[in-house]
Amino acid sequence: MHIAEGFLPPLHAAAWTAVSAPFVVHGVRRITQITREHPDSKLLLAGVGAYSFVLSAIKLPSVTGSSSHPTGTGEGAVIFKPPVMAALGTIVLIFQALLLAHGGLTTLGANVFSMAIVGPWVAYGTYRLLGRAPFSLAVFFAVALADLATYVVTATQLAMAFPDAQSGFFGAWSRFLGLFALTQIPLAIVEGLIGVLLMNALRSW
Amino acid sequence: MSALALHGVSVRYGRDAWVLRDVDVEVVAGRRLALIGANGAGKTTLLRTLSGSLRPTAGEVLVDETPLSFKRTALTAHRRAVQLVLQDPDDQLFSADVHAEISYGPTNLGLDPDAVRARVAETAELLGITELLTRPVHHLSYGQRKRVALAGAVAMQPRFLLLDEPTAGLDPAGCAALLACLKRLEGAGTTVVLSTHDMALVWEWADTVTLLDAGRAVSDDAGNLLGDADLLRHAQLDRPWQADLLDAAGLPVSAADRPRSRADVLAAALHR
Amino acid sequence: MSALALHGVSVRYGRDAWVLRDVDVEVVAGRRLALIGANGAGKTTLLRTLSGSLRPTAGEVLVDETPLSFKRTALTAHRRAVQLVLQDPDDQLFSADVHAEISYGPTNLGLDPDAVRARVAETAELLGITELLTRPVHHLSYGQRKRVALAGAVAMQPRFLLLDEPTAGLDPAGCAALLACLKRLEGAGTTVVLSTHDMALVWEWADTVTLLDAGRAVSDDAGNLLGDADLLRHAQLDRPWQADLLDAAGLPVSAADRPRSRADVLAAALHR
Amino acid sequence: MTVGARTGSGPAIDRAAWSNRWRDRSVLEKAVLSLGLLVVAMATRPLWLHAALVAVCLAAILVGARVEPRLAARVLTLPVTFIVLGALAAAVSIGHPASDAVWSFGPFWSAPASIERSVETVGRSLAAASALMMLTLTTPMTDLLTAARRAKVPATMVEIAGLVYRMLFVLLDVAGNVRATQEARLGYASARIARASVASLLSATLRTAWVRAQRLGEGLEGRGFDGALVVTPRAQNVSVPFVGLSACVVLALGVVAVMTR
Repeated sequence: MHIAEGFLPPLHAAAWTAVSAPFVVHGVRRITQITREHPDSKLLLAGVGAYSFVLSAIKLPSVTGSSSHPTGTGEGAVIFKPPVMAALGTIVLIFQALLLAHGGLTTLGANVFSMAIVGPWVAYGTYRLLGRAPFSLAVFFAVALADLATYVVTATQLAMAFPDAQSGFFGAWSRFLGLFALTQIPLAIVEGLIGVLLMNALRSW
Repeated sequence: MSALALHGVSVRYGRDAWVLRDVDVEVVAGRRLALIGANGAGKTTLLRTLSGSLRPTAGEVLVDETPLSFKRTALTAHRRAVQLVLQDPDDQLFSADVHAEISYGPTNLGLDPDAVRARVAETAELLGITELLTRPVHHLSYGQRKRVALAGAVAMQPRFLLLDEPTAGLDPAGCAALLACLKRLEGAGTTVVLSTHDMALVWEWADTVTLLDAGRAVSDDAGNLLGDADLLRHAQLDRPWQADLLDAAGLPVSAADRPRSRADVLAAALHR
Repeated sequence: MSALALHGVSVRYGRDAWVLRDVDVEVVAGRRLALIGANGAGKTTLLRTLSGSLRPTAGEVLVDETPLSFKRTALTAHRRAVQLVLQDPDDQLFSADVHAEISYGPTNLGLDPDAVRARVAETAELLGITELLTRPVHHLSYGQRKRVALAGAVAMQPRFLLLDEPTAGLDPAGCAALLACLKRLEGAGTTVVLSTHDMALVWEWADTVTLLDAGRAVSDDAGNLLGDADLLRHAQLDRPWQADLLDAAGLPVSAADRPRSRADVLAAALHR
Repeated sequence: MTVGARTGSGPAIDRAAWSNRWRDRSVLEKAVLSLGLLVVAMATRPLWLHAALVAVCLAAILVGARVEPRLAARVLTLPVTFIVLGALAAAVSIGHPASDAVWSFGPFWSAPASIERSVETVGRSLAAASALMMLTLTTPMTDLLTAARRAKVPATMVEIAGLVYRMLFVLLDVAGNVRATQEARLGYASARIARASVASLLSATLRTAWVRAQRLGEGLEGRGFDGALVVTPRAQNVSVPFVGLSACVVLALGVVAVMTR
């Protein structure tokens, strides 16, 4: 779920950019290091980035509206580790902002934090925690929880920017959570199910 | 008589130029139709329109003289009857192994598992790929992948099979094997339409030819159309060598009973 | 005499079967070499070995009779002299910007930006794609993308240009335009090697033919090799129709001064 | 026929970027105007000034760059759903209405400050989105990437982004074709079948991404690829009058924005 261009007040936009920057810089260093050792990995990373972008253009079944966040960051984090996804996810989010008008430059920091940092870390952490569980179960929870975490973070970011006149942050938070629950919870479940089918297919070749 | 047809079909993508303009095409059951035209003339678009996967901007797709409504149930029936195989097999193969790929359509038709397995075995037998069934798709050669993609469509047992450049990239032996497959399918009652750049193949194979030139279509008996050097030149195509040879030998090219095989053409031209 | 050659080259990928076995090939400057063989016979592997992008498991790549050392500097020099264009342009085009794509090689040569731009302009002119320079690759047709991929190699001004199936997927007009381009390049001193399934094209174009059959190579004058029906049949290839026609007309097929163009072949066969 | 891309495919913004009248203007010219107005939009408070900013951007897009109006309209309305829904959620409180409530209906009500804040947010968001779109609708991605390289963005990231941009069209095409094939074989007839179909579509697309990337690597190796993808872009002249005029417009609106805060 992308926060639209200009939606966050200037201070919030700047703050989230500052929060995300170190993660992205670390990811960029990591990628630079990897590509120096293996030049061909540049092409593979680009392939994964292009894939992630293309997936946001594919309509998922039984969900109203298409998923607009870079799908596959959860699966990507399991395969490539979160720092790489922070940098790669940033590229994909910039492409979505520029080519699809999903998100924007001023909200890039906030969107990177929810989708390219928190999402991948939750996916990776869940997958590692469920290391002894059946593969399908671990993947399902990794992907679904990453989706849910992304959505909770976005609601938090909005609630911090727009606290309720009376009930403050928590009033606004429950409202933003409720507003997007309608689309995001079914989406998380469907993506989790598809993530399992996808990772099983990947393992088979 | 015609079983599958386009009537007054025009197609454009968004606000780009028209790809097809007021096209009429008739696919007659049991007659081989070859679709020819330069790159970008609209061949793939025409095949997509026939298959129901592309709704024309204007005009109608007719099945047994009934216009296709593009409603869900009508489309489902249409897709059972008409299958399209794309040029690049990699645009079409989406399963991990060959068996899964071929069984996809029959499973969606709602057949029970045993019937699906029987259908897959039968299709693989027909196309000579039985020994590939247990192999992963990405380990196959280009020619093998083309045959598996074809098998996925054939397993639907369509009345009409549309093939976009089926011989492109195949070696002569691969082409011969493909043509033999198509002959067996025709024997089982399937009508085949194919598009190709290989004019010599069109001469040998086709009964009827539809020529696309900048979005407009001309159809005729293969002999007549392939003999018309001016028409072909205008469409940026070459005449098949067979037509040139018969012409140079002073023989008529348009004859409905034209010699088709290479041996027959050579015999006709040299022993006049 | 030979300027680029393989000597006793064998190639296998990992522990799979041998793709090339003890192959000798000579590319003589100024002579057109066509590479033929069934799908999977090793044509692409042979071209990649010649280009230096694949190090053979055994044997040597010779440039002006000096074995290639596969050290960094030697490889760099080799790539200035030998350029390979792959069959599928999408395997080669890494930039969406046509100008940037063509500039890649010259930029790596260390030319200054103005010289690079001049080289790009000149190459585009030569291949007739000047109007494509400002268009994104994803708006180009297949034939146009093939020409851009070719331009990327030509911009290196190599002595040897290796083309893998350059005419596959092109319509007759596209083939004719490509052959005209190659003729201009030959005029500028480039030697062209191409692989193809189109036997009629080989007859018209080639001076020398190398036939690959299950990893083994046979080279001969084009007339001799294309006339040898047994050899071709064993390699799962067809004889070109020109050879069949001359043969049927009782004319020798192996002649070094064989009629090449369609008109000449027909004239020779019919007015014997 | 064409093996790959169908002409005219891809995102609408991309099509506009390659076909408008400002296409060959240098990135610097358009960036000064677009990013300048984006900063002004963020600093602006009154709605009328946001409206004025949107008007300036629309004039640049429609009159200056001659982007086709229907295309521009479609693109400009893309973020509207989020903006409207989000602003509504920020404006409406739930619970017992406060004494200064502007309106109330059951448990729903709004405080004047919340409404004011939402109006400002909608204005800021629309103005900022239009400013950014002025750049994206008129500038091909390859030009932006060249500019990013000049601006010292790490070369590795610029090169990966360039490869992503090239490959995404190849993948869009394959994904579209696989989807059409699956539909033709009745793969979206029920929710359960559809889910399996989407999963195999996704894995086929990923496999294509992987295979394509490997083959591209092999293709580049033959051209001397050793890690870097340095190219020479076309020469672009910077129009000083255009930059000057843009700077004046941005500065003037910026001064008004600061004075009206």
